[in-house]
Amino acid sequence: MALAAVTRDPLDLQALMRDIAEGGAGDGAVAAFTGLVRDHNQGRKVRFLEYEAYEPLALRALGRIIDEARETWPGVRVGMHHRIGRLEIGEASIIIVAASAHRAHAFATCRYAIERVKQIVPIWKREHFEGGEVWLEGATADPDDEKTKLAAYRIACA
Amino acid sequence: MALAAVTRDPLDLQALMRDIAEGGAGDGAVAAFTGLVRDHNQGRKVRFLEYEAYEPLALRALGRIIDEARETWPGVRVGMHHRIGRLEIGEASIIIVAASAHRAHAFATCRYAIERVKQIVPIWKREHFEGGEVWLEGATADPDDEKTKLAAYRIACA
Amino acid sequence: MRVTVKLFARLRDLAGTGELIREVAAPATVQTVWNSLTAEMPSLVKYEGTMSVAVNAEYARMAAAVHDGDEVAFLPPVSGG
Amino acid sequence: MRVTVKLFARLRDLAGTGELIREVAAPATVQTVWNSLTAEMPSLVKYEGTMSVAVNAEYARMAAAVHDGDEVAFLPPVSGG
Repeated sequence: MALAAVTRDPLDLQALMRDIAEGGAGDGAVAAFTGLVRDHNQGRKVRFLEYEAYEPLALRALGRIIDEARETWPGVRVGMHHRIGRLEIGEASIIIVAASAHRAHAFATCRYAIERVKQIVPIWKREHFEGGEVWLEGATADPDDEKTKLAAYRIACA
Repeated sequence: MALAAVTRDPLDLQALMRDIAEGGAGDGAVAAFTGLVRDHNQGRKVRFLEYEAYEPLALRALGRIIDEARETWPGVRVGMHHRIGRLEIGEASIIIVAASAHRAHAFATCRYAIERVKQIVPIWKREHFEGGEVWLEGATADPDDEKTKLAAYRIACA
Repeated sequence: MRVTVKLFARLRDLAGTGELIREVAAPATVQTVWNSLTAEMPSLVKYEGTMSVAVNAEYARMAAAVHDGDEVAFLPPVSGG
Repeated sequence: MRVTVKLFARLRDLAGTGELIREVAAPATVQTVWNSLTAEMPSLVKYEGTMSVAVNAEYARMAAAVHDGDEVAFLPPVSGG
């Protein structure tokens, strides 16, 4: 199972955790994050979401985030899978798993990774709500912007 | 499935996550923590661990931590299961799941909960290592000690 | 009056049992029970500074009153998680 | 020379297509390609300040050189996770 993935299939947290944990019997701490499709957003009743990706670059961006985390928290093992296509309410859009000998590092990696995803991974959400639909737009992606990277780091380590 | 549990059976993160996520379609963020038995500790090669609990009080202490988290992060939903008995290397000793509309709250709850477990839940680890065995002793449990509670809070929210 | 004493982890090992019945005179506190225990098992004494206690599976203080039939637990520093 | 232009999300909607082929004169940069695009589709212009760009599926700058056969992507602000 690839550490970084962009897929139309339902995400499998258990499988990713097993992969990350395997062969890491020195790692006592596994932190995980799952993003679920919410039934409302900004006062709108959400019907479903559609995720679109620039797949090859999204995959690279996920890999980049994994590399950044490993540099920051040596020895951490981390995997992240993002789903695209149509997602129903309650389905997982992203799963992140981080394992480390130190629970502080496992948590920080997970927290850092989800912030970075929202900063630099070329994936877009189209929200289908009751009465219309809209592309959501968050951050201007710039992986070399040290300021946003530091912001993610501060959130993770604060 | 109970939110708080002390059990001799293998822990089931997927089932706990499903339970916590169910009926919470407004919650987009699910953070989870899993503690795994490590193959070494303090330079010793660990063979396996044995966990012992004062079960009725351990269950209450887990429930107390859940209450504390809910007071601190309103709306958060959290479950925590601790396994006892003999655990092999790589097996999960504890699983914690926290769901919230805010990922910061989901992470903070999870982080707070594991710190509090190590502070106030009457469970003990006996380490069977190559060459002997030893009871590990950490914190003097005192749920009313506001200083240790604040320490857990600071770690969670820093 | 009779109380049930529960001992865990290293305290259990030192006492050689996890559960025993003690007769103590009323009125009694957790401290009374502990003193009666350590009088017989002096190896337990050194835990007084770091242990926690519970009465009927609720955390309590050494000064807490103990009644006939109560369960009094002595808990070494915890190491769960 | 010919480059493949990829557009995503709202940019794709505005252009009515997610992929198109442009002829641009060499030497060209991402900016050259963008200018040729917005000349025909002025509704895209307002994205110049907030979009990101990529050449051959690597993030790049507007000043990056573009060669024959390259894939140039224009990306509105991202909203994954």
